[in-house]
Amino acid sequence: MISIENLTVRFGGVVALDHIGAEFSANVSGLIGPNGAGKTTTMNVISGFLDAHNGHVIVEGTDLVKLAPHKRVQWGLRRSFQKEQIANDLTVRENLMAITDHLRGARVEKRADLERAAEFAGVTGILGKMGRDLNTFERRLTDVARCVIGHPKMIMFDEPAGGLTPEETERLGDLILGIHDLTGAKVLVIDHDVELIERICAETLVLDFGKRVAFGPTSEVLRDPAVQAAYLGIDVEEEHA
Amino acid sequence: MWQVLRTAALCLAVCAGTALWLGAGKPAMVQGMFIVSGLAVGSLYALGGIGLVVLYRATGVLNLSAGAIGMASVMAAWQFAQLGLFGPLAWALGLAIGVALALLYGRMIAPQMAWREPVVKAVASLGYAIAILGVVAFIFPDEPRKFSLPTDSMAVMIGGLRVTVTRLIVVAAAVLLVIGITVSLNVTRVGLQMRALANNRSISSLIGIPILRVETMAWGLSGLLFGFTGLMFGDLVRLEPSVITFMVIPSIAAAICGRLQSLPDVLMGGLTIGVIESLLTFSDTFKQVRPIAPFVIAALVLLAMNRGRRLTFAGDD
Amino acid sequence: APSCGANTGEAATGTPIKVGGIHGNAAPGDFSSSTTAAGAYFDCVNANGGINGRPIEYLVENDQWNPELASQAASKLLVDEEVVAMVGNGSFVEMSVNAGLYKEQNVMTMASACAASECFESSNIVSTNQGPLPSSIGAAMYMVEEKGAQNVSCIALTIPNSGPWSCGAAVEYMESKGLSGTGVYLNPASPDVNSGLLEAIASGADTIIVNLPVGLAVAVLKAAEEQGLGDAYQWASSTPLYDRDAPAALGDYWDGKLFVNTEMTPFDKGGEDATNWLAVMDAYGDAKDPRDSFSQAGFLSAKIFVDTLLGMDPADLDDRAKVTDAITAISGYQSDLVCGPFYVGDAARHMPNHAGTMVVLKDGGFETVRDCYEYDSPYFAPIFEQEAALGLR
Amino acid sequence: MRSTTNTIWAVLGLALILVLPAFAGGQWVKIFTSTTTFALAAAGAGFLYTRLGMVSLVQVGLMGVGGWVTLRLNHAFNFPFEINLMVAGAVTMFLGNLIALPALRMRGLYLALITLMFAAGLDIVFTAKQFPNGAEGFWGVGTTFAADMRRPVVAQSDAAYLRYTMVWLVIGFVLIELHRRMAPGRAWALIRKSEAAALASGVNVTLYKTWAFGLSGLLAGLGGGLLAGSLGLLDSATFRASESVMLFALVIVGGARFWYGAVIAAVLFRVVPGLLNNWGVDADLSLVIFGAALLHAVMTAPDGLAGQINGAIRTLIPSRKSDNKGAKA
Amino acid sequence: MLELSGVTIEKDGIAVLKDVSLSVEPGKVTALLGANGAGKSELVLGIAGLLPVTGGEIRADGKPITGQAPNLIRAAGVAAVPEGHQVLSKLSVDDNLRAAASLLSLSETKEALDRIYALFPELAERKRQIAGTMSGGQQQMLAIGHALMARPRYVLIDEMSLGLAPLIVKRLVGVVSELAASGVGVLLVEQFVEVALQLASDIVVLRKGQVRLASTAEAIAENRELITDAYF
Ligand SMILES: Nc1ncnc2c1ncn2[C@@H]1O[C@H](COP(=O)(O)OP(=O)(O)OP(=O)(O)O)[C@@H](O)[C@H]1O
Ligand SMILES: Nc1ncnc2c1ncn2[C@@H]1O[C@H](COP(=O)(O)OP(=O)(O)OP(=O)(O)O)[C@@H](O)[C@H]1O
Ligand SMILES: CC(C)C[C@H](N)C(=O)O
Ligand SMILES: [Mg+2]
Ligand SMILES: [Mg+2]
Repeated sequence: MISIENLTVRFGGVVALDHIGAEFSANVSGLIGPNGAGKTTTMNVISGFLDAHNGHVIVEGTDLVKLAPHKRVQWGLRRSFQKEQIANDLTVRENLMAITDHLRGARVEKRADLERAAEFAGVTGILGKMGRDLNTFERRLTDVARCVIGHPKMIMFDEPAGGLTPEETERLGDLILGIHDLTGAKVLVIDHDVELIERICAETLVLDFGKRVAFGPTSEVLRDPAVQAAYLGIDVEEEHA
Repeated sequence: MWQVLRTAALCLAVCAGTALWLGAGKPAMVQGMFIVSGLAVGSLYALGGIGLVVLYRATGVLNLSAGAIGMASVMAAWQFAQLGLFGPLAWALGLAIGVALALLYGRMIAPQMAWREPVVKAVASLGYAIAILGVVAFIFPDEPRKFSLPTDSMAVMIGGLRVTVTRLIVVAAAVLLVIGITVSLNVTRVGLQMRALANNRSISSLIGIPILRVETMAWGLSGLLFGFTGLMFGDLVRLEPSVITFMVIPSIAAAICGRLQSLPDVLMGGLTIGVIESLLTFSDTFKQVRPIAPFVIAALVLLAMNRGRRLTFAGDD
Repeated sequence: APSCGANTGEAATGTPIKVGGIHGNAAPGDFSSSTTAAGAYFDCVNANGGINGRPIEYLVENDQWNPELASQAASKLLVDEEVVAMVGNGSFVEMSVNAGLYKEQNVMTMASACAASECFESSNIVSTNQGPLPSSIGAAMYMVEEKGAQNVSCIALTIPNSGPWSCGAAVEYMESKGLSGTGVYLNPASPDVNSGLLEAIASGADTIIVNLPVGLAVAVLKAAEEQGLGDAYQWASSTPLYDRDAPAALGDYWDGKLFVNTEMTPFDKGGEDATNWLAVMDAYGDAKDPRDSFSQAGFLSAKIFVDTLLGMDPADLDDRAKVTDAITAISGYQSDLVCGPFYVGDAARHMPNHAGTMVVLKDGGFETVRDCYEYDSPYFAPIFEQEAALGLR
Repeated sequence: MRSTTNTIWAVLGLALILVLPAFAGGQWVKIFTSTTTFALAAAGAGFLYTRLGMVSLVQVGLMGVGGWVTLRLNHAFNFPFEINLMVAGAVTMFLGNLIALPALRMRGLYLALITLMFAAGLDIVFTAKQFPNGAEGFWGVGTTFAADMRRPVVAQSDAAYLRYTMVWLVIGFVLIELHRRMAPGRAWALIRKSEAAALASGVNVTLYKTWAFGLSGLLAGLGGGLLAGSLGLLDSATFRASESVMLFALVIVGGARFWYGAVIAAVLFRVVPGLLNNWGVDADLSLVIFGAALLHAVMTAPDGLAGQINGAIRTLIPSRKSDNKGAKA
Repeated sequence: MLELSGVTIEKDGIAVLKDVSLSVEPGKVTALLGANGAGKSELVLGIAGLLPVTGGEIRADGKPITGQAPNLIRAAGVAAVPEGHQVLSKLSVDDNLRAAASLLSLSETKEALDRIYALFPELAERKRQIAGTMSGGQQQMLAIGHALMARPRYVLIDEMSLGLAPLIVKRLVGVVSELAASGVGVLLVEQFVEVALQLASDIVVLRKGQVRLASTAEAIAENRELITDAYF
C-alpha cells in the first residue's frame, strides 16, 4: 500500500501541490490531470528531487520523505522520466548496471537479476547498443528494465507512452501489467493516454491545479463529471462513441 | 530598483567595514587616497565586466579575448597618436580596431562554434586572445610606452583629494552604460532577440530571429565596449600588452558578481572589489596577495548565490 | 668605424666556435638588449677576421621569464650544442634556474643584464652590469648624501632573489646610516601600480626609489604624476630607466626631478669603448635596438670575451674547460664603459662592477650629476677582500 | 575494434618509454619530461570533462600546489621522493574535493568560472609567496638560495627521470580507465546525463562528484610534483591562471574522449612551442599560430585531434565492429 | 505548396532519410506517420534547416529553401515545432512569444499575443513564469505558440499531442483545422493515429527513412490495414 498524506509543495508563491492525500492499494495505479496539475511534481517529491513543505509518503511502513534520494533507490523505489534520462555514452547493459552497482548483493546474483530484467522488458537483444543509438521505444523498454531491477517495492512511470505508436503503447501496457507478478512492486503511472490508464490502472488519482479532484477505481473516476470537465473536456456520450 | 539599492547598501557597508578594520589609525586623507585609487581600478574592472556581460547576455559567449581586443585598441590608439594624429581621431581609430576585431570573431569564428557548449566557447576565445597578443607583441617590441589623455592632467578636488577628470569620465561612463544597456536589453526588440539568442541559438533561429544581424550588433557593441575599456586601462596602467590582455580575468570576477546577468550588480561588484583590493594594502598580512581580492570576492558571491540550490535536471549552469 | 677583434677587415671562415646566450623577453620586460649588443659585436668580429680566422656562432635563446624554458634553453645550449661559454645573458630568472647547471657543466657565463642574486653569488656567473642591488644602493646613497633623504621607500618586484634582495640591501644601507627605509614589492601580474605607490607614501618616506624594469617604472612615475606627487617627494631610480626612450615616455613633468643611477658610463661620456659601442650598434645592429645600460653591458661582455679568446692557444678554443680557465683568469681589464677594472677570479661570488654614475632627467635627455663613485655598503665587504687578494685594490 | 586501437597505442607507448629518453637530446629530454607531467594534469581535466561534463580550469594551478608541496617537503625533510610526491598528490586530491563542493550546486560555465577564480587566486599566491627554494620558514623562500632537489634513486639522470615520469603517466591512465569501466564510471555517466538520472539510479551524487574531482586533483598534483623533481625550482610563471585555461582548451583540441587526447594536449602545450622555437619562429608569432590552430580545432574537430586520428586508424584497419555486435546479440 | 523532392538527410554519415518526396498543400493537413525511428523528426528538422539536407530539394511556394538558415526558412513562411518541448527555457513565457514575433510589426505583435493567449489561457495565466520551469505540457503549448505567432504559411508539428492532456488535444484539433481552413498547409507528425486521421486529408507513411505509403485519408479510412502494413 502506498499512502500519500497531506503533500504540499510551493514554488515561491505558487502552490504546486496543495495537501494531496491518497491511499493506493491496487497493483497498478494511475495519476492523471491537466497539464501543470502537479503530477510530475508529485513524483519528484516521492523520489526526493523536491522537498515537500509538508506531508508524508508511506510505503510498507517506511516514510520515504525522510530518506536521502539515493537511499530511496536502495530501499526499492524506481522511476522513469517524462524526458527520458538514459545515459547516451553507456550501453543499455551499463545503464542497467548503474542501478545494480548501488544495491547490496552478490555479483552473480546481480548479473542474473539484470538478465532477468532485460528478458522481461525485451531488451536482451540490444544490451550492447549505446544509449545514443536507441529510438524512443527502445528507450522506454530500457526504462522498464531499469525499473524492475533489484527487487523494487515501488515503481513510478511519468508518461511512459508519450510518443509511442498505438501498437507500442499496447506492448508497454502489457509489460507494466506484468511487473507486479515479476517483482511484487506497486506501480504508479502518469499518462495522458486515457485508454492506457483505463486498461492498466485499477485505481486513479486525478489532480488539477495541485488539488485532488477525484480518487478511486479508474472507471468511476473517469465518469466523474468534474474530471470530464477539467481533464477530458467531453461529455459522456462522446466518450462512448 | 529596491534590489539595486539593497545591493548598493551592502557594498557600501562592506567597503566601510574594511576601511574601518584595516585602515584604523591611518589619517582620513590617506584612507581617502586609497579609496579613490581603488575606485579607479574598480571602475575598470566594472567596465570590463559590463562588456563581458553584455556580450554574454546577447550571444551566450563569454569572451576571454575581451582584454586582448581592448589591448589592441589602446596600442593602436597610442600608435596613431605617436604618428601625430589629432587625439580624438587616434582614439576613434583605436576603438574602430576594437570593433573590427570583435566583429571578425563574431562573424567569422563564433558562428562556427555555435554548436559547442558555453564553456568550450569561452575557453576557445582564449585562442583568439593569444593570437591578437602575438600579433601586437610582434609589431610592438617591449618599450616604455604611456597612453595619456588630456583629461589626465585636469583634476578636481573632491574632499581635499585630487581626482583626475579621466577617472570621473570612467565612472560616469560605467553608470550610464549600465542604465542604457539594461533598459535596452529589457525593453527593446533587439534586446529581447539578444536574450533569446543567448538562451538557445537554434530555437531562436527556428522562430525567425535574424541571428546574423542581431549577433553582428552584439559583437560590434561589445567591441566598442572592450575598446573603450582598453583605452581606459591603458591610461591607468602601463601599456603592456599581456598585462592588459589578462585583465580580463579580474573583469570576469566583476561579471560574476552580477551573475553574468545584472549590470548594476557588475558595476557595484567591480567598484567594491577595487576598493577592497586597494584597502588591503594597509594590512601587512594581505598586502602581498592584494590582487587576490577579486577572485575571493567573486567566489564568495557565486557560492552565496547558489547556496541551497539543487542541480536535479540537465541545464548549463 | 667600428673596431672589432683582430680588425682585419676580412670575413672569418672555418669551423665556428659556438657561444650561447639567454635573455628574457616577455611581460613584464624585455631584457634582450644585452644579447642584441653582444650579437652585434660578434658579427663585427666575424667580419673582421673572427678568432684566428674562425667565426663565432652565437646561439641566443629566450627564456620568456619562464624557468621551465630557461632550463630547457640551457640544456639545449650546453648539452646539445656544447657551447664553450655563455655571453651576454640578460634575465630575471635564467640565472637562478641555471646557476647549478653552469657549475656542473664547468662553463663560464659572462652575463650582462643580470637582475637576480644568483648572478652575483654563484661561482660560474660573472656580470658586467651591477644588478639591482648595487644600483639601488647607489641611488639611495646619492639621495642621502646630496639630497638629505631621511626615509627611503624602494619599489621593486616581488621576485624574492631580485626585488626583496636588492631593496632589502638598500634598506640595510639606510639603517647602517641611522636612517630609515622600507621595501614595497609589486606583483608583476597586478596591473595596478597605484596601490604600490600609495603603499610607499603610506610608509612615511620622503624619497622614493623606483627599482623596476623600465615599462613598470614608467607606469609608476605616470601614476605619481597623475596624483601630482612629483614635488612632494624626491625621486630616484636604478639603472633600467637609463634608456634613450625613457625621457620621451615620461614627458616634461619629470624634468630635473628624477635621478637615475647608471651602472655603466653615460652614453655621451665619450671614451674609446663607449664610442665603439655606438659605432658597432649602428653598423651591425638595428636602429630600433635599444641603446641602454644593458646594451653597453652586453657589448662589454662580448668584447672582453673576444679579447680573452684571442689571447688563448688556438688549439684550445673548442675546449670548454680551457675557455672557462681563461675567463676565470681575467683580471684588471680596463674599459671606459665601467668605473673600475673588470676581473673574474676563482671565487664563489663575482661582482666586479660596483661603482656607478648618477644622472638626472633633463631636456628630454640625461645630465650627469655625479661621476663614478664607489658604493658604500656592508654588502661589498667580501668583494673588496677578493679585489685586495687580486691586487686590484 | 576499440581493443585493437588500444593495443596499438599501448605498444607504441611502451616503445616510446624505452626509446624516447635514450635518443632525445638534453633540451628535448627536459621538454618531454614537462610534457609528460602536463599530460597527467590534462588527463585529469579530460576525464572530468568527458565523464562528468564538468570543467576544471584550475588543473595547472593544482600542479603548482603539488609542486609547492613536493619542494617544501624536499627541503624540510629527508623523505624519499616518492613520499613527497604522494603527499603532494594527497594534498591536491583534498583540494580537488574542496572544489567539488561548489560543483554540487553549479555546473557548466559557472562551475568553470569558480575553478578559474580558484586558479587566479593560486596564481596570485604563487607570485607573492614564490616556491620554496631551501630557506627556512613555512614559505621556505630565501633571497639567495637554491638548495638541491632530490630525485628518486632510480631516476637520477634526466633521461631516467623522463622514463620515470612516463611510468607515472601510464599509472594515471590505468587509474582513469579502471574507474571508467567500473561503478564510478557508470555513476559519472549518469551524473553527466542529469543528476535526476543519477539519483533515480541510487547514485550518491555528492560522493561520486567529490571522488571525481579528487581523482583529477590527484593527477594534477602528481604532475606538479614530478615537474618540481625535473626542474628543481619552480616559478609562478608556469602556473598562471591563463595556463590552466590554455591546458583545458588544448584538452578539447587534443580530444578529451580518448586517453591519448591528453598526450596530444600536452604535446601541443609543451613540444610544439619547443619545435617552433627550434625552427626559429618568433615567440610572438608562434603564439599567433597557436591561437589560430586552437580556434580551428574547436570549430572543426568535435572529438579533437585524437578523434581524427582514431577515425584514420579505423579506416586503415578493417573494422570488426559488426562481428562483435553479432556475437553479443 | 511546400514540396520536397528526393530529399536525403544524413546523420554521422548514415542516411536516415533517403529520397523522400512529398508535398504539403496550402489549406490541407498532411499527416506524416511511421513507427519509431522511421525518420519523421529528422525530416521536420531538415525542412526547418536545423539538419543539413545532403540531397534533393525543398521549395516553399516555388522558392527553393534548401540549405538556408532556419530564420530565413521561417521568413519564407515555414514554421516548425520540433519534437520535445523546445522553448527558450530562461526567458519568460511572454518574452518567448514576443521573441517569435520578429517578422511582425509592434502592433501586429500585440494582436498575435492576444490570439495565442486566447488559444492557451494556461499560458496567459503564467506570462511572467520562466519557460523552463513549466510543466511538460505547458512547454508544448508554448512551442506551438511560437510557430503560430507570426503568420506561418506552412506549419510542421512534430508529435503535436505529446504530453498534452486530452482536453488540450481536442482544442488543438480545432485549432489545426481552423488553421488549414484559413489556407495554411500543415504537416502533422502524430502518434495518435486517430487524431491524425480525423484531421488529415493526405497521409504519408515513412519506414526506415523512405516513403512507404502516400495516400488520401478517404482511402485509408476505408482500409485501415494499409497503414499497419506500411508501418512494419
Ligand atoms: N520553479 C517554478 N516556479 C513556478 N512554477 C513552477 C515551477 N516549477 C513548476 N511550476 C509549476 O508547477 C505546476 C506543476 O508542474 P508539473 O510538472 O508537476 O505538472 P504536470 O502535472 O506533470 O503536467 P504535464 O502533464 O504537463 O507534465 C505547473 O503549473 C508548473 O508551471
Ligand atoms: N547519431 C545517430 N547515429 C545513427 N542513427 C541515428 C542517430 N541519431 C538518430 N538515428 C536514427 O535515425 C532514425 C530516425 O530518427 P527519428 O528521430 O527521425 O525517428 P522518428 O520517426 O521521428 O521516431 P520517433 O517517434 O522516435 O521520434 C532512427 O532510426 C534513429 O535511431
Ligand atoms: C630591477 C632590475 C630591473 C634591475 C636591473 N636588472 C639592474 O641591473 O639594475
Ligand atoms: Mg509532467
Ligand atoms: Mg520523432
